[in-house]
Amino acid sequence: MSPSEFFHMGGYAVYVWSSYGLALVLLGWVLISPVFTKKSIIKELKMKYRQQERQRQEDSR
Amino acid sequence: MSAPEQISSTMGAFIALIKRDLMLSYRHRNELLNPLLFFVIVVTLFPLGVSPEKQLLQTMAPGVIWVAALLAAMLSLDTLFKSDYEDGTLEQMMLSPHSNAVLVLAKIISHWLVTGVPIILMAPLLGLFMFLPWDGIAALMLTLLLGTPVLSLVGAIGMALTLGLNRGGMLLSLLVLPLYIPVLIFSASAVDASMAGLDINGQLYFLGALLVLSITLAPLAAATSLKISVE
Amino acid sequence: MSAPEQISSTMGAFIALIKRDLMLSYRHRNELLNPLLFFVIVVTLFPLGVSPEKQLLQTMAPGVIWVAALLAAMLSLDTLFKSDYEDGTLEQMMLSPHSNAVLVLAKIISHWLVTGVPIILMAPLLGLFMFLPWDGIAALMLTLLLGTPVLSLVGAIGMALTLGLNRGGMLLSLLVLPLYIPVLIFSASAVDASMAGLDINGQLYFLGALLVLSITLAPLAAATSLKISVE
Amino acid sequence: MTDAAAGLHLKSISCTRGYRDLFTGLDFRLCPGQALRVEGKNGSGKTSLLRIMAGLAQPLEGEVLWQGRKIHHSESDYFQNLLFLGHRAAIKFELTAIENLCMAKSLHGSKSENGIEEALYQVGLYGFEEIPCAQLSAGQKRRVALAQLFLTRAKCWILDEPYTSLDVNAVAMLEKLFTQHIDNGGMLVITSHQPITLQAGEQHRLVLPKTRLERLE
Amino acid sequence: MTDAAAGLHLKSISCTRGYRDLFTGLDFRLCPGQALRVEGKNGSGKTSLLRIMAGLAQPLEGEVLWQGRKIHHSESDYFQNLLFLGHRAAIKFELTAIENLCMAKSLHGSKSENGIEEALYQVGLYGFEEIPCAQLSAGQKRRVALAQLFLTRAKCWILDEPYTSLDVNAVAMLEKLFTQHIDNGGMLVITSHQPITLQAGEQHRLVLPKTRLERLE
Amino acid sequence: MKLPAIVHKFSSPKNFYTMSGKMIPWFMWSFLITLFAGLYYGLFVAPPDYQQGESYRIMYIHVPAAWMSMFIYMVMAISASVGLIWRIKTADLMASVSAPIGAAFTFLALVTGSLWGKPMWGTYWVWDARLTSELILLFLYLGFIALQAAIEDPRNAARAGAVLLIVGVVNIPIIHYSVEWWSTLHQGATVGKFDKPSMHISMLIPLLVMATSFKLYYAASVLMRARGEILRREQNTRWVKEVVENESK
Ligand code: HEM
Ligand SMILES: Nc1ncnc2c1ncn2[C@@H]1O[C@H](COP(=O)(O)OP(=O)(O)OP(=O)(O)O)[C@@H](O)[C@H]1O
Ligand SMILES: Nc1ncnc2c1ncn2[C@@H]1O[C@H](COP(=O)(O)OP(=O)(O)OP(=O)(O)O)[C@@H](O)[C@H]1O
Ligand SMILES: [Mg+2]
Ligand SMILES: [Mg+2]
Repeated sequence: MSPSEFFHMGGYAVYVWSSYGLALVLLGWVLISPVFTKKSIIKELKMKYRQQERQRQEDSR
Repeated sequence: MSAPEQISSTMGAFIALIKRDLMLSYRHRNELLNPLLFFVIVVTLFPLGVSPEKQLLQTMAPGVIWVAALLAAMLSLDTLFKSDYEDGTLEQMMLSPHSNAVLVLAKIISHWLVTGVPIILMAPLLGLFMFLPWDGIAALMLTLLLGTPVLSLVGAIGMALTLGLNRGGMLLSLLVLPLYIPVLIFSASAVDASMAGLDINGQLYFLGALLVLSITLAPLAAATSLKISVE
Repeated sequence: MSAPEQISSTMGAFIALIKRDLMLSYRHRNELLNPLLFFVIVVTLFPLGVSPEKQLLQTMAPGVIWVAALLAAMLSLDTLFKSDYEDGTLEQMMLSPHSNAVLVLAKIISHWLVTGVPIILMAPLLGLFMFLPWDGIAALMLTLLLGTPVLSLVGAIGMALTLGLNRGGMLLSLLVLPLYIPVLIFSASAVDASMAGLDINGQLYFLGALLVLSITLAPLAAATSLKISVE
Repeated sequence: MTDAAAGLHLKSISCTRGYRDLFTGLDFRLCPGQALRVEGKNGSGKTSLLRIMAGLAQPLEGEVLWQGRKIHHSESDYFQNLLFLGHRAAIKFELTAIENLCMAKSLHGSKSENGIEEALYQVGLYGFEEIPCAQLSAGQKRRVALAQLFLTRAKCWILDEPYTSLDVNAVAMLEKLFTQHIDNGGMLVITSHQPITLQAGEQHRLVLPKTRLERLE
Repeated sequence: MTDAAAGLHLKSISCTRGYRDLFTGLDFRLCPGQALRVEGKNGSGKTSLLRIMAGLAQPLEGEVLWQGRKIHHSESDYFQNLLFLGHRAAIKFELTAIENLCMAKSLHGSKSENGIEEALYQVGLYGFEEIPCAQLSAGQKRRVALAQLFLTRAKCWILDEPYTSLDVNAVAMLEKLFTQHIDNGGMLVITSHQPITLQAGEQHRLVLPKTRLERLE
Repeated sequence: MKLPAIVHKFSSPKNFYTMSGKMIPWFMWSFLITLFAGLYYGLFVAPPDYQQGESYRIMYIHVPAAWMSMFIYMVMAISASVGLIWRIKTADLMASVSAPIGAAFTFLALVTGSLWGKPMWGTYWVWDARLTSELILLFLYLGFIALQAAIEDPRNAARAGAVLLIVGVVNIPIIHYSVEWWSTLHQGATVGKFDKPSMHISMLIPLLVMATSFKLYYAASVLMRARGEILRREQNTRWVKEVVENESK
């Protein structure tokens, strides 16, 4: 089977490849996005804890 | 309190609640008619928006009437728990010594009495208006009789879930419509079948099963969700 | 304050109000999508309730899509003044030194931006889904572009009138739908005509005229009614 | 009942709202014939505590016991003896004062309808019984809700800022009622930013968020 | 402005609500540097009077004048100088305190955004600026609304039970502010069932429904 | 019914966080291996179908995705009930973080199904029972996600979500049996019938490999999501503070 034959998919290329493409993009995004979310949560929490620390110091003064 | 006393007192609260809700609807007499009017208006929009042709209207009739009934029932859900929630009555209901599911059932019943029943009674007229034959009208009324209580019951769950949320109105439709769809499909297909002279027992059994299922489950589910919403 | 200063300060309030309303919608991101979802759901109910046949769906499409848009616009009116009324913001608006009609217009515009615009953008997809040809889709979008602002504007008057009334939601539909019907009829017939290859300028002129009329009149009328409702 | 388990028992209750710790490890026992005044600045957690006591909210940790049993296990018994009035008055604006109280009564499980007019008279609403509550003033609406106190046989009253919108006469009338209730072996939990003067009974004061508890008099 | 017409003038105002006469022939003139305390039992018509003064309701008879002109003819001028806070606080629960105050400011026609954080600090909401107001306690919500008093340049303040839900610190803070406002030539109309102690200015007391008017101190 | 204390201890958020951290790489690697094996067999080794030609290769996405859409829903419903009854925080958490993954698979099944429908049935969409009930499943997922987003307090969100999930379970048998209950365009069960498999073994094996791969994907992905969400929900505990502080910038 030649590569061009393979990509042609017996005339069904549009349907087959768009299915596989969508699956790749969608599932890829669903897999990767929590990495970003976790990073931003950690950043947020770091800021919050720092703020709390400052507040506590102010209170004790 | 002893057990039988407790039961009779719960029955008392059940009846008092139905009575009060009906009285409230009566105080808002003009709104008593509102779901009904909405139902009528939606149905009459179709000859205007689509086409006044007899053949087409007759084909569309079962679907359109049922969609209108469904939307009317859904929109009238707003009156089910909202005002009780806002003025704190719901808190008091949750704090009452009676079973919450029973109280919720009372509210659902009075809701059906003021929204479902008028729709059922109005349906034949709209059927005629859409050139539905008599067989079709009979099937329409039967399906409405079995289906509208399901709409109220399932709607109560959705309403209870979205209650605490600001402007939950539209979220409600997202939650509730998917569950309404089976009712719609079966009812409309029953009316269609009856017009074609076919047997509609299958659909009616299905609707009946849904009704029994939702009567047993919905008050419990709604009561649980209300507890969450109140918190 | 001098006159030009007054005007610029009113402009400031106008923009601040639009910004705030958009921000509120953004805070309720999931509800931002709600009128849209309702629109989609209503349209998808028809193939379910009536019939999935291509020919029939195509005939019904313009009417169904427009009825759905109309209902979505109408129901989303609830978010227009209600919460402002309940928490007293409306009182403060009426007490502000700016022209009330301008402030009301700001609210209407932001309402249209979050309900009308998404509907317009979604319409082509639903048109395809109901087997509408490209001509029909173009006409559909044009009519929606002219028609949905009218729905928001006219709806604002109805909402303002029914505001003080408890559970005015359904009364609202009664007041507003008759005014919506001309928009529906002309728009649906425009889409039909375009599918038949006919000229649709007449209908578009009519819709345009309605739009101009309601832009000039509705804010004033709504502001006046609001004053009454607040009292 | 005056045994060891009688009354309402808070066992090391903690509460967090929106990631903000309000109080932790709160321990307290309210016995018949006692009153508890919950005090604290705005936002210190009074309402949150009262809602936990009434079983309307779950504490983050700890538990609330009634007669020695968790309130969620003895629901029916606790709720028969509980009267909770919060910031929202549970008054339907479309109904008259009498109709509102009728409903409240049957929700709480007492059936007789007499006494309602008497109670309305007590709270100074004579002549307003048959008017829809929408047409009452802010203070009059609160009075309708408070009339429940004259009707109930509940032992445990939990009242969140009951003096809101009330004029001095109404406050005096309430204080007399509270004193009576405690003298008769009732329990009272109350918050208010106004001074409270009860003539009788054992009174405790809980200051939030420090959860400092002290006995008055 | 200290001419004869300055201030807010009530000319033989009568008010009826639901076929019940509340008061008739009320005449009063509030000049710069004066405070008016409206008192009366629950349901005596305080809120009704204040809403008439603010132009939110029409009196049955009589008229309200601002600087000698009917308020409905000088709307913009009157409303630029008016700040009314009623039973409902006009606070959006979804917005933060800062966003709420921003909106209130631009509604009242002042544009600068600075000062808002300062005002929130003054009402003791430091640390709560960026939280949606839904998550504030009853008293904290009221404080957000009251922060407007620190922002406005309005001359005439009409406040209906501003002390509702506020703790003692907040009340003291408000009273200091009121005293300042009057000293600076402002006007104040206020109701409250709690005692009000202002240190300065000319104070009047109006008792409803008798429409008895007296000068204090 | 009471759960033994060990279950609670084992399922504590802290424990879950550390355990899941160790498990993720295993799931990730086995997912990737099965994925490449499945794709290789599915695209290169398996012969074209004698009726459908090459277009049937969509099956290797469509069918596993459709299975996952139902499987994840059931996982959510069960873990939400467990959370509701025994108040186990991690069970609630699993339900709420699974939703986007389930919705993605449902969407994928719908889109690949209609992409397959065009060459096979001549249309992208028909209102038949299987397709409709799958669409309803998507709405259920979206409703659940919207509900979670709308409720601030995670405990309340979990309880409300559990009610919705349990009510929606009715839909799952409808999806599965719809092809038998109503006459539909859609394919009947072809895989489940092992006694008389109506699919050639060389086509069946890649399908099963892909299905395994998708399950592993779900495991890895849900754990990753759960770890982030745990940090947010437990942000007031000491151990989260330590974790966050130790996290390098
Ligand atoms: C939008 C269109 C479609 C949707 C929503 C859809 C949905 C589904 C669902 C939910 C399942 C899993 C059923 C179960 O396990 O109980 C499934 C399985 C399957 N689908 Fe589709 N499908 C669609 C179109 C198609 C088309 C066009 C074909 C092929 C002509 C197809 C072939 C299959 C096959 C072979 C199975 C496996 C059946 C089994 O062994 O259980 N589907 N589909
Ligand atoms: N919407 C209404 N329709 C008819 N009557 C009303 C309405 N609102 C109030 N009233 C009546 O008007 C009278 C005065 O009400 P108002 O709210 O002005 O009293 P208030 O002095 O503010 O009392 P409070 O101290 O309780 O706030 C009351 O007797 C009440 O019954
Ligand atoms: N729905 C909520 N979500 C998150 N946090 C909340 C919520 N409601 C209140 N809070 C926070 O909880 C704290 C306590 O609130 P609570 O209502 O219990 O106070 P309170 O003591 O009753 O105050 P007040 O005297 O003002 O009535 C406040 O700091 C508030 O910010
Ligand atoms: Mg409070
Ligand atoms: Mg008042």
